[in-house]
Amino acid sequence: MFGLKTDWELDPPPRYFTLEDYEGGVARWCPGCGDFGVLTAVQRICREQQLPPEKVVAVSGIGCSSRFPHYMKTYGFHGLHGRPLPVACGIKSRRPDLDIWVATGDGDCCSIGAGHWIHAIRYNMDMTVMLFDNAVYGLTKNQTSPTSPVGFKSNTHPRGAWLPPLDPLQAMLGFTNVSFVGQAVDWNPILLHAILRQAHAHKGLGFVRILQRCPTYSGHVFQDLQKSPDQLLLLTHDDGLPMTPELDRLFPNKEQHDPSDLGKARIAAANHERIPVGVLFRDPSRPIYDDFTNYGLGTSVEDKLDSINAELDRFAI
Amino acid sequence: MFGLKTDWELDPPPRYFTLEDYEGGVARWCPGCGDFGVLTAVQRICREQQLPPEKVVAVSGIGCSSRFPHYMKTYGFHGLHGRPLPVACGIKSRRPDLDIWVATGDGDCCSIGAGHWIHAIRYNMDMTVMLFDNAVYGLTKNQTSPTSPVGFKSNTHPRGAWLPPLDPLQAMLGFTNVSFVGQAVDWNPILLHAILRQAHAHKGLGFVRILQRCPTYSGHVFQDLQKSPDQLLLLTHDDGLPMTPELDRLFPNKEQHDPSDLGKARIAAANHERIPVGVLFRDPSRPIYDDFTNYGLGTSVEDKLDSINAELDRFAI
Amino acid sequence: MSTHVAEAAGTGSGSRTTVPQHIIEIVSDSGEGAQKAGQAFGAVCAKSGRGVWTVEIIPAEIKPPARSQAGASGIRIRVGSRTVTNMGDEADLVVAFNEQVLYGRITQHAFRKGTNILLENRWATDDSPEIRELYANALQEFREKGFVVHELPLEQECLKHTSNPRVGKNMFVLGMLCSIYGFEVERALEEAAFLFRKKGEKVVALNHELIRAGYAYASDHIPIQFFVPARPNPGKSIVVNGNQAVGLGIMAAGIDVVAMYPITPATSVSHYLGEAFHRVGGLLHQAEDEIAAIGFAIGASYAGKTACTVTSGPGLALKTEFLGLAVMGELPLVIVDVQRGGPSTGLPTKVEQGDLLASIWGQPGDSPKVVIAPATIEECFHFVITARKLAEAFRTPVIVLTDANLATGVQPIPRPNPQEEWLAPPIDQAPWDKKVLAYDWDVESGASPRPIPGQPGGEYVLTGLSHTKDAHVAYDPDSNRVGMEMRSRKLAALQKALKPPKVFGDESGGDLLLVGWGSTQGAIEEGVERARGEGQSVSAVHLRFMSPLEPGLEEIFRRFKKVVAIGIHYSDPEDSPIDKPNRRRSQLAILLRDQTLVDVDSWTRVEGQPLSPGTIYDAIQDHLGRLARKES
Amino acid sequence: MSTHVAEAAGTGSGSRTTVPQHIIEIVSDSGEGAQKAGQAFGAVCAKSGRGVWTVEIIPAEIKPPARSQAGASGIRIRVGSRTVTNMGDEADLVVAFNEQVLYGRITQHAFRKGTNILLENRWATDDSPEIRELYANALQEFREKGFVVHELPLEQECLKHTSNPRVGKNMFVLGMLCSIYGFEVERALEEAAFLFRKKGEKVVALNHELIRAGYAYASDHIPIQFFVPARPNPGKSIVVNGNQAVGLGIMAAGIDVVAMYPITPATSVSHYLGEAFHRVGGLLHQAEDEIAAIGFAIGASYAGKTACTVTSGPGLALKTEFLGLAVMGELPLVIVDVQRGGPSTGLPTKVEQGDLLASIWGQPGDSPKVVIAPATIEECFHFVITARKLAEAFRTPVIVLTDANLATGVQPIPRPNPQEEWLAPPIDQAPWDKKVLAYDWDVESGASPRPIPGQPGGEYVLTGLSHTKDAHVAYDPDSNRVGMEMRSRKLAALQKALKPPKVFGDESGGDLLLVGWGSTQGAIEEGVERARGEGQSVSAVHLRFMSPLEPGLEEIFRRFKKVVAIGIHYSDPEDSPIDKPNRRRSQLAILLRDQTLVDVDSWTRVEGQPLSPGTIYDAIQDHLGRLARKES
Ligand SMILES: Cc1ncc(C[n+]2csc(CCOP(=O)(O)OP(=O)(O)O)c2C)c(N)n1
Ligand SMILES: Cc1ncc(C[n+]2csc(CCOP(=O)(O)OP(=O)(O)O)c2C)c(N)n1
Ligand code: SF4
Ligand code: SF4
Ligand SMILES: [Mg+2]
Ligand SMILES: [Mg+2]
Repeated sequence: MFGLKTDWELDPPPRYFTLEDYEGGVARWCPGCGDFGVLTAVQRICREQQLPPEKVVAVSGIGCSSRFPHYMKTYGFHGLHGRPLPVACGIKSRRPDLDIWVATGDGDCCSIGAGHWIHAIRYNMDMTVMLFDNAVYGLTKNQTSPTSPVGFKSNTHPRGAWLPPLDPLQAMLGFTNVSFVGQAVDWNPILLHAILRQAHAHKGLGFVRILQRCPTYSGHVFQDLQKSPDQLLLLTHDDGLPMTPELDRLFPNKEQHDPSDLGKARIAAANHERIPVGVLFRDPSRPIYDDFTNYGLGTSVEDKLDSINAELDRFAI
Repeated sequence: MFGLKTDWELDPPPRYFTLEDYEGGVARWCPGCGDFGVLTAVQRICREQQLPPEKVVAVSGIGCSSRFPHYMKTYGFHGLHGRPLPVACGIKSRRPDLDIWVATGDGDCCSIGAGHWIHAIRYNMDMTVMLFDNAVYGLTKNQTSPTSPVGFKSNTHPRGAWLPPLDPLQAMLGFTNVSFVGQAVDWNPILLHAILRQAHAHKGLGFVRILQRCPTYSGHVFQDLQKSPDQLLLLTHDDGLPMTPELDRLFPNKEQHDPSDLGKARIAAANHERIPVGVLFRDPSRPIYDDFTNYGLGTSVEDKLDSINAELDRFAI
Repeated sequence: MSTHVAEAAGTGSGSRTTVPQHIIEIVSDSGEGAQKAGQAFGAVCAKSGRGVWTVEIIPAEIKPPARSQAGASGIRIRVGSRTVTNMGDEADLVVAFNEQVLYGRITQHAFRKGTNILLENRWATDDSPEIRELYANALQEFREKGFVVHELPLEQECLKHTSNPRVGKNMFVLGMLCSIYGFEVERALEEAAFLFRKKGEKVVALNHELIRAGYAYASDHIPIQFFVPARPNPGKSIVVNGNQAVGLGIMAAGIDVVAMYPITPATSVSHYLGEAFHRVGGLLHQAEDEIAAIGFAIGASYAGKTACTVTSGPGLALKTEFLGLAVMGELPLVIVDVQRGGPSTGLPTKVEQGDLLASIWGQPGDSPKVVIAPATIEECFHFVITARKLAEAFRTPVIVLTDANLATGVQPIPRPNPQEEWLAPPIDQAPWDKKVLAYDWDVESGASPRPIPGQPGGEYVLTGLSHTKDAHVAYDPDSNRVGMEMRSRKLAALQKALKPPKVFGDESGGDLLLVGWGSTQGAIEEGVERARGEGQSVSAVHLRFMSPLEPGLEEIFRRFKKVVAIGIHYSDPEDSPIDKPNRRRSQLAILLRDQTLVDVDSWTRVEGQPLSPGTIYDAIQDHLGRLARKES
Repeated sequence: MSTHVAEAAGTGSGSRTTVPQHIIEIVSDSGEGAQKAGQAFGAVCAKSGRGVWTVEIIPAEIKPPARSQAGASGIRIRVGSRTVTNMGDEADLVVAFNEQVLYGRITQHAFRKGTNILLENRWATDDSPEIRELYANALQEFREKGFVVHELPLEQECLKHTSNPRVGKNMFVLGMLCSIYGFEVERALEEAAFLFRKKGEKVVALNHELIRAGYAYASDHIPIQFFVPARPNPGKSIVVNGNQAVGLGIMAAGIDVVAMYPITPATSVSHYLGEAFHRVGGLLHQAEDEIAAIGFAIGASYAGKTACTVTSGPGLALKTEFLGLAVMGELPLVIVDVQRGGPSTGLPTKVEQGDLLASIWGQPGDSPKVVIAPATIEECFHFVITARKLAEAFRTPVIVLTDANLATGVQPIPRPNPQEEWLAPPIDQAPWDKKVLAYDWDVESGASPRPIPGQPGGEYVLTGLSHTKDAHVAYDPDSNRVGMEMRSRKLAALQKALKPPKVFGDESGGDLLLVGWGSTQGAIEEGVERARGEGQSVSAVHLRFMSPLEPGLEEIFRRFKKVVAIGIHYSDPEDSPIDKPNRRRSQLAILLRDQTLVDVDSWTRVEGQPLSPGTIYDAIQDHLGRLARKES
């Protein structure tokens, strides 16, 4: 049969990867789109960690942000709207060697994909998930998203959105087996990079919600926030996002926040005065489904054959 | 065209409804199934509230518990697995006069229906939702459900469930616009009835998770709990489930719990020592989507025709 | 100034060439206002009694880079002295804001030898040598291709009136076009006054100045002038695209609830409804996904409200299970599927007719339902009303298949005259006669009256399980069989009520019959007309009812030597390694072959483009040629 | 004791009637162990070299009330001196634990005049007068129907050995059956020893005692004795049902990941895999829903692991969108659809073949994929292996359509001999030759090599958007067309590799040809055989490849005067108001008519039951009769 090969070959000579090794085609987002910054951050982390490009898989759904895989020079899966997480889990299930980055939008993850979101958090597989939250449906040209603020005028709600916006952080911190929740903003590359790096280093599902500017359709939503960093509250901790002089300078408001405490994380997420950024929650001890799904990976063809014959014999007469 | 009628006729003579007026065909659950008790509780509430049977709609998905509508002598919608909530919201959207009861299972609501669950909570339409949580897939004969405890042996996990069970309460208390969360057990009819009545009286989506015995497949899961009511913690409050001498007698452990405080509700739900029963959270001030969806309900045919003509004229040349 | 222009137009300056129809394009980077200018020009044409079809040229990205081939953004306006039914073949005249976007249009085969191209020439003197070179090369290439390029100092002229010519030049072009096609400049001024009415007088005045300047410039400097005569008395008209027509149809059909999830190219139906639906007291619900959208609509329908869901291919896929429930539970429901390129995410902004069989047979188990397909923008309006009527009469879901071509095409259509009876709500709250069962099927038609929550005595449980007449779950052989028969019977009954389709061309038969459906009617009939004009024996039949099919097809087909199904969906080409036994025919051909047992061939295109009369004409030549070879 | 028995069996006590095959049922309330006894008896028959088919009789509820018609629970065992391929027609001998459950079977047409019924008679003396009356009435009714009722003091006899006869009487019945059919009692003792091996010696001993008692009782008191001769040398066999065969096939095919969501009647595949899959290192993933299940499988496949998802109708509906993506992205994937009654939730536990067209054409846009249908339990095993092979060879999803009939039928089949090559993983981690593009289509076959994550140099992005050979998103006309051609070509290439199906009966033609597919083969061929035995000119063809269809069908069909598609899916009956132009034919007939243009008729049943040889025989008579009338 086609392309069959039974054994693995590994590439012996050591390689050094530059940023270029992760840079795919020219990214085609609108000028000023927050997605560019996230792409750069991920490419930088890949280089820092010297991830072999062939071992990286960028998985996405459909949306502006879900174009992400096309702009990486790695493997990629640009699938269906709302379904990146099941695909990513399937990829990871039997390939512990692959490094999975999931790009998903607020519509993709929190609307059509919400059912998978809950369950992917519960599976807690070892991957990094980036929620590009621009509070709008970008690709389909300006419809209300579940995270659009009340009063947000879009093509489907020209007189303003009516329902209170879904808060991804508070939701996720209620999901069973949640193990890492961070929040960043696209316009602060230092913070973004630092949090994504933490999420990536986390063993389990590292979920980062990124407040992402969409100048084309929802520019006003984060405009104030961008201008006044004092509306943000930086959460730092030695076991979370460690404080650095740079971060210290960038954020007028900060707070020590121990990310190992789920109750405190929920309180931090529910903060109505300032928007928390940083690592809200981290529990590396949560079970990861990988430990279950990897079972039997190394079974040899001979052993399989023996077991199948034994199975057949169980039904023999 | 068939059956068209443009005006409403209302039934003038006052009627008194007995329990029988709500009792449909013989309920066909297994002997000892917890579903019976819930059915009885709902029928009792219907009678107490003297809900005209033609104004009651029981909506369900697929599962043992979703057989519920067939056993009511009201209108009913026994739809698709996982999808009772969108249907219920659609029914309610333009029929404020109808009284909606949703019966859903742990698989139906928390697995295949999880995406709708989040969003129905956010829509917060005025209806009562009962999660029959038997920690197993009953109708399909014993598969693991998202709420099955670790180690639970089912036909799909004969060596025991692996993932930590999803906690519907903690999840829901993180969902935006949650307005009423209660928890009951099927084997305590007094508690069950009291909580369902509160949920039903609540303006908005009254969600009650019912720990429900399935003697056929998951009998052991709640066996201890049933025998030792001291593993339960009764939450009472004047603004929640008011204490009664009966409840006082039935529950050795109780606590005052103010259900208007979301933070406290989350803490109560996360209690690992005792399982909380009662009203965990209630906020009658949350916006209900009905207020939006009911817009324009009374528009007369003449006004519609005028508006349509005006619309056509907007495009006229 | 190039002399090619005068030669091509074949006229001296000042003398106007009369043409029965013309195709004009304005092509630009996105955001340069080409579409606004084109729509205004289309309105001028329409209001002056011409037949018009405008269609936007949409780039793949939301904001593609400037001067890129993939970025071609703009509009095509086809104007004629008859009703225009399609976007036509190659353009006759093009205004382009840069040369690179033209390459994008060339890939789409939008131009022919002799196409007049009015090209902004500021790039010839750009600061960047690279751009200058690109421009020069393009100019040469275009001329080699036989395009008649006319260089225009567009921005330069506009700079005389505004400091920001990038924003203003579209109105300059509008003025130019009025001059070229002999419309009074006042018509354009009116449109601009309307367009900019909310921006204040100053803006209106500036744009008026630009229009006048364009008009004057063209009159003085552009030696090509055309005249498209007006249609005889077109009557009261409205100018809409197919999605707006659907939205208006939804309101006129008395539909109370539209539940949807955004998806291109269906979303603009909800954009329109978002603006207007509340004015008729309707509810537009944006659901969390397509499954919830149809579930919500089904709930509303169960509760006695007329409901609709609007989607496109991937959304239709997600609605499959609920569609089956609507069939089984016998709920009236209107599903509008604005088809786009498939399979999967495919070509989201482009046209295809690939959802035909998925609509008819896509649901597991036997799921008879009505599927209809409007052929024109006007029918987009009326078919929604028909759909609602059929849905309620037969207690069944009805799928309305439109496509991206109809959705985005804009044209003047006769103004519909909404009727009060269209709006009558199905809801009835009178006590239910208990002797009537919840599914009291009429064995001739499969129809039955429907109890509505609120009706005392009508209480029943809708279930997707096999059930009896009185809505009780039943697993016995007879109940299952009878239910299936009754649900199927609806289609038999409806089919008996339909008339055979009319033959366009020669009713009595001939060599070749083309069979089309949906948005392709205009192009097919125009292609057939041209061939018939040359004496060829070719006719066409256009189908609107896809499930059930209109009657009498076999009789019609048998009168022709060859029958070919035409469509914008896939069929295997007839070359190696494809042969007769392994060839996969088009979805329409499959339907027709099953129904008629006539050896219906298929000719299709899946290029994301509407069919054009010219390609149909070519297909006719090809098939007639083959027929002749076979006969000789 | 009734004397009817002796008369009916036509033998005196002690003399054995030899029969080529017999159908036995044990019917009871649920939970009375009828199925266990029947399976054990089936095993005795199989191990003694008889052909066997057993199928469970399943009530609609999980625990229906006792003594109810809807509660009929039990088992049918068909035993024969040839390979048994279906559950047959009416039963020859029935053991019933109460009279009410027999009504449930009568509705299913399970008995005929002369069927021997061995009926527990404790109800005749029940405390409740109501029950006594019901029993007496039933007895009379059954005898009037021509059943040969033999009353049995079942529990009374068992009480001699156990205090809880409700639990023990099934083994008593097992002993009885061994006596009636002339098997040595030791065979039954062996089965019981195995069945109760985990319950301890005491339990085994008690059950042995009951078996011996039943054996002795029957030998002494039941004057009917049959003998079904053994098959000649059936070879090494295993006894499995179709879902176990699928599960074993999944393991033998080297499938690494099965992602599913529970759904009747597919779930038992995962029940079996839940037990066994980890032994071959496989992963069974129970996903949160069907969409996630196929998404997970697709992810695994993308990552180079052989993956499968197993479902039934409503689940298939939910997988529609992802199926389209697998086609577009060209991912190998095996989808097993265990068909059940539809549409919608339909008849969850019962058989139908209604997902044929939804599998082939159910996805919006053109979605060519392979669809195959095993006809036997043995093929359930082998077709999974074929499916994996085709999926990888052509880089395509493959749907395997089985059904509830195959899923629950149990029979001895030749023991498969798994091959190492079946297990070879597709994964390859060697550096990718960069000159080879991600979709480097072979124009003859549409196939292409597939880069797997981990292969340096193979990096590409799988997308559901229209794309080029090198996996780049492309909206141009040619890329879209070429991609569609290449994906379609796979079916043409595969079809060329297939052989025409064999004709069962007369290859050279004749009056009537029945065309079946899937699980109906056994019944159809048995019906045809019977008719041919009577000299009638009827043959049958059975299809296994549904997409593409096997070649040569038209040639075969043209040799027969009439061709009829047979299946367990809906087609309109041919009576008023149905007429030729409005008749909706069966899904199979539609496929065949399109492909062959032969006027293929359809004869189908949608009663939730497998087809039986007798109904096929009747259908043959009907069609031959009509043919004769037409010719005369
Ligand atoms: C099944 C399906 N439904 C709908 C769509 C249309 N669609 C594409 S992207 C999108 C939403 C995009 O919003 P978001 O996920 O927030 O991503 P963004 O574009 O804002 O980055 C929608 C509705 C689709 N492609 N498939
Ligand atoms: C789309 C679809 N998938 C799967 C099924 C099969 N199914 C029916 S009920 C059920 C789960 C039942 O579990 P739960 O919701 O917990 O209800 P319970 O029976 O325990 O009350 C499943 C998987 C179905 N009917 N439809
Ligand atoms: S529309 Fe918004 S999110 Fe999309 S690319 Fe443009 S700026 Fe970014
Ligand atoms: S299986 Fe369990 S949940 Fe279902 S009816 Fe029986 S006891 Fe109740
Ligand atoms: Mg977004
Ligand atoms: Mg359950």
